[in-house]
Amino acid sequence: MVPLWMYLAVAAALFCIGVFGVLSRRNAVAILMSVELMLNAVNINLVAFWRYSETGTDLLLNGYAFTAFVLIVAAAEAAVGLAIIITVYRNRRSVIPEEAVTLKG
Amino acid sequence: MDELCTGLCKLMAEAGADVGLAQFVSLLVGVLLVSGVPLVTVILLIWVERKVAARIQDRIGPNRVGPLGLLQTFADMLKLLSKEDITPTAADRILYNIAPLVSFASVVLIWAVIPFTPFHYGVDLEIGALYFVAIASFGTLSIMAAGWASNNKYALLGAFRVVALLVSYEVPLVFALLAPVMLAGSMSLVDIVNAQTGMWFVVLSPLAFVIFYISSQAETGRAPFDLIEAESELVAGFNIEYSGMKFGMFFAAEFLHVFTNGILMALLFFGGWMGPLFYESPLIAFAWLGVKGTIIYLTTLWLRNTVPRLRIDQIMAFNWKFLVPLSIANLIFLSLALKILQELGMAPRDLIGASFAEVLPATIVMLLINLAMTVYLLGIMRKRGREARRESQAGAALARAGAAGD
Amino acid sequence: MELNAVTIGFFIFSVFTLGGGIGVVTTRNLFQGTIWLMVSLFGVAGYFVLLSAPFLAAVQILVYIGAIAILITFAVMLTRSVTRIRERYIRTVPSFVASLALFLVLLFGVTVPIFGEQNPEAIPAFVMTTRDLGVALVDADGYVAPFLLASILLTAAMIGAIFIARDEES
Amino acid sequence: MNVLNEWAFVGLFALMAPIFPALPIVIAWLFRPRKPNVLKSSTYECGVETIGDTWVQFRVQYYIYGLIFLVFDVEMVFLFPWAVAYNGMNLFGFIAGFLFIFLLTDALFYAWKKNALDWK
Repeated sequence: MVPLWMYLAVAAALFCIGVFGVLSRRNAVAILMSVELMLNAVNINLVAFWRYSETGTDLLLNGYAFTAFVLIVAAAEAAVGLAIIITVYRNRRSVIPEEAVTLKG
Repeated sequence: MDELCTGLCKLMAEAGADVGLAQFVSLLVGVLLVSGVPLVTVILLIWVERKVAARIQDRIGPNRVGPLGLLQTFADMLKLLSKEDITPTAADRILYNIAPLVSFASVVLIWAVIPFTPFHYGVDLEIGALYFVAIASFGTLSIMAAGWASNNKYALLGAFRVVALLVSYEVPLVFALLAPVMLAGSMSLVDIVNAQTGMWFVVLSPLAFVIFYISSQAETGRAPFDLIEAESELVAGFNIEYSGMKFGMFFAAEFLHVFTNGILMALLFFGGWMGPLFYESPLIAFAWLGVKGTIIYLTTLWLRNTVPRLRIDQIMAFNWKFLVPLSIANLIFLSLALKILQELGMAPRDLIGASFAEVLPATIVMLLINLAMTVYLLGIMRKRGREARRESQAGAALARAGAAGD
Repeated sequence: MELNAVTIGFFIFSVFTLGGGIGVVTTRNLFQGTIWLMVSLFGVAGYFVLLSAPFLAAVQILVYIGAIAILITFAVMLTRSVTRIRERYIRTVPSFVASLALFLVLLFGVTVPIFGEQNPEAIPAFVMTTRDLGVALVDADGYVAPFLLASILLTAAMIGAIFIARDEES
Repeated sequence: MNVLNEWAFVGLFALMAPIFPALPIVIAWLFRPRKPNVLKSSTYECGVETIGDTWVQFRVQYYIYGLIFLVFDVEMVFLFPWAVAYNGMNLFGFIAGFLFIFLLTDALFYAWKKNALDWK
């Protein structure tokens, strides 16, 4: 079997790729995709810790169920985020977050 | 495959081969055996499809190459092999070439979990039912990739429509799929078949079967939902730029998918390999599954060649305003009734291995509920139909009056 | 570490996951970016299988490749002038330095301390079935509250997104 | 067979599955004629010259269908374990699942009432 630290290393790398995308991309859709990468890096960690933990039976499902709930949140985030991007695009013809400043005082 | 694998493993290990290598080779042999079934079937299916379509349309169909035209498919294959294969200059070369492979592979992959007999199957995954729904999403993505990579307006538009159709009809499909999963208390396809020893699920939940049947007809892009081939509106749909063998792969994938759905319905609702004498020999069990799957497959062909194509707005309205609410209502009523019966002790908690007599009271109640729902639905549909007819008549009268006034 | 099916699988899925991730942040074309994202998330699904959570793997494929990929593609097509922007990256160098620094912190802060500490053979090979998850989801001592909250969240997300995305004139 | 062994089979299957359709394509690549020219490999749009790029504007209705599908897809993810555990479930668990379905049906009815389900 693969030791735990290898999963953590891959998850850390994936998370940092996501961070790079969020910081450097200008397009809102691309930023959203990078956020999905970060969420998945977290999910790898959750499942890996769940698998390698030796806690009692009470906690046996925590990591597993938590991952499923993260998935729900990721889906909701994608749905609402993309809807906002579409609306902003329709009103301002732009998908660059820095340009959507109507709500700034 | 199970015993065969261990048998082969043991033989190789005894002959002095490395155990890891022996396991790998036996797995590989299993994969080739299981995947051979759909690959051989698809060659025959193309002939069946054309012959049946021809008979329904009062034609003869392929009859030149070989006896009854049986070798027609090979002639077609030779033709496709010799065709020039054009990749448009504007296309995204990599995605354009990968899409047909993924499309075909996503259908073949479903066969990994299909049990042929009680003891012969690729794998009996604990999440079998979820597995084949998940695999189907690769097919959807490949259609989207094909449409986009062709860099053609019609292809992209066709792909969008098809994908919208596919994702819409996946909702009732999965809700209907939940019925057998719930009744069997397992997602493993072997368990689902074994839970039907007492009664086939099509009797326990006929509406779930009807919903599954309709939405799988849509999932494979067959009439009346054949937006994929809406020649009159979209030239040819998402595969317009494809030629030669790559086009052939999209086609073969579609044919195979229809038959695969027939087999899946036989497993989920018609007791799979159950039938007289199935326990005598695996061959008889396999034959029963094949017969059931083929009958369902032939009815889909019949339907395909009989009904006209619907418009996209009608298809979407039918799905979201009729099929989805119906599938949810069906699930709610089914689970409610079954739970009450279980609490009253009239239905067994575990259907796996339950006898006919044990399931009979539950069956009668379920049938009555389904009958009531069907009568109610037919009432609604009659009312809707009458309204629609009145509206269209009024619209036509208005148009006539307008024309006369000019 | 010996070479067996699990380690081979791990390396294949690592290539998928990280390669796909790099594809997402470097490709200029958003549709190709979506495909790269799916390659990456497919790799993550592979990890879930290796970590004996096949149900999560199926769910990962169903939700991401089946639904979110389609949704992102639709959104990309709806905001098409995206392709016309020539300048697609800002702060490339600082972002790269920042994410690299974060990676090193994570690597030396979290991963290296447990390097070689875990003896994987000691982990009990328990098998968690989907039925266990189903029982726990609706158990009063289990996850029934998050289960229902998830439903409320999804309902809210759907209503909100439809409210936002609908055309004003209709 | 243990769980991972089963998945090794699926993994091998997934590796082999694209090879089957790839084989005929490769064979065709060996035998087929190759006489490309500019007209042949131009985009085919009913013989009319292609105008502009392919990214024509799409209607938002596609997105809304995709959105409703996503929400139901995620819902099913939770309904599958619920359905599997259904037989051994007490009334409380059953009602929790029932509420879960009911809440999401609400969202569907909202979309219906707002005419978001119509193909416009």
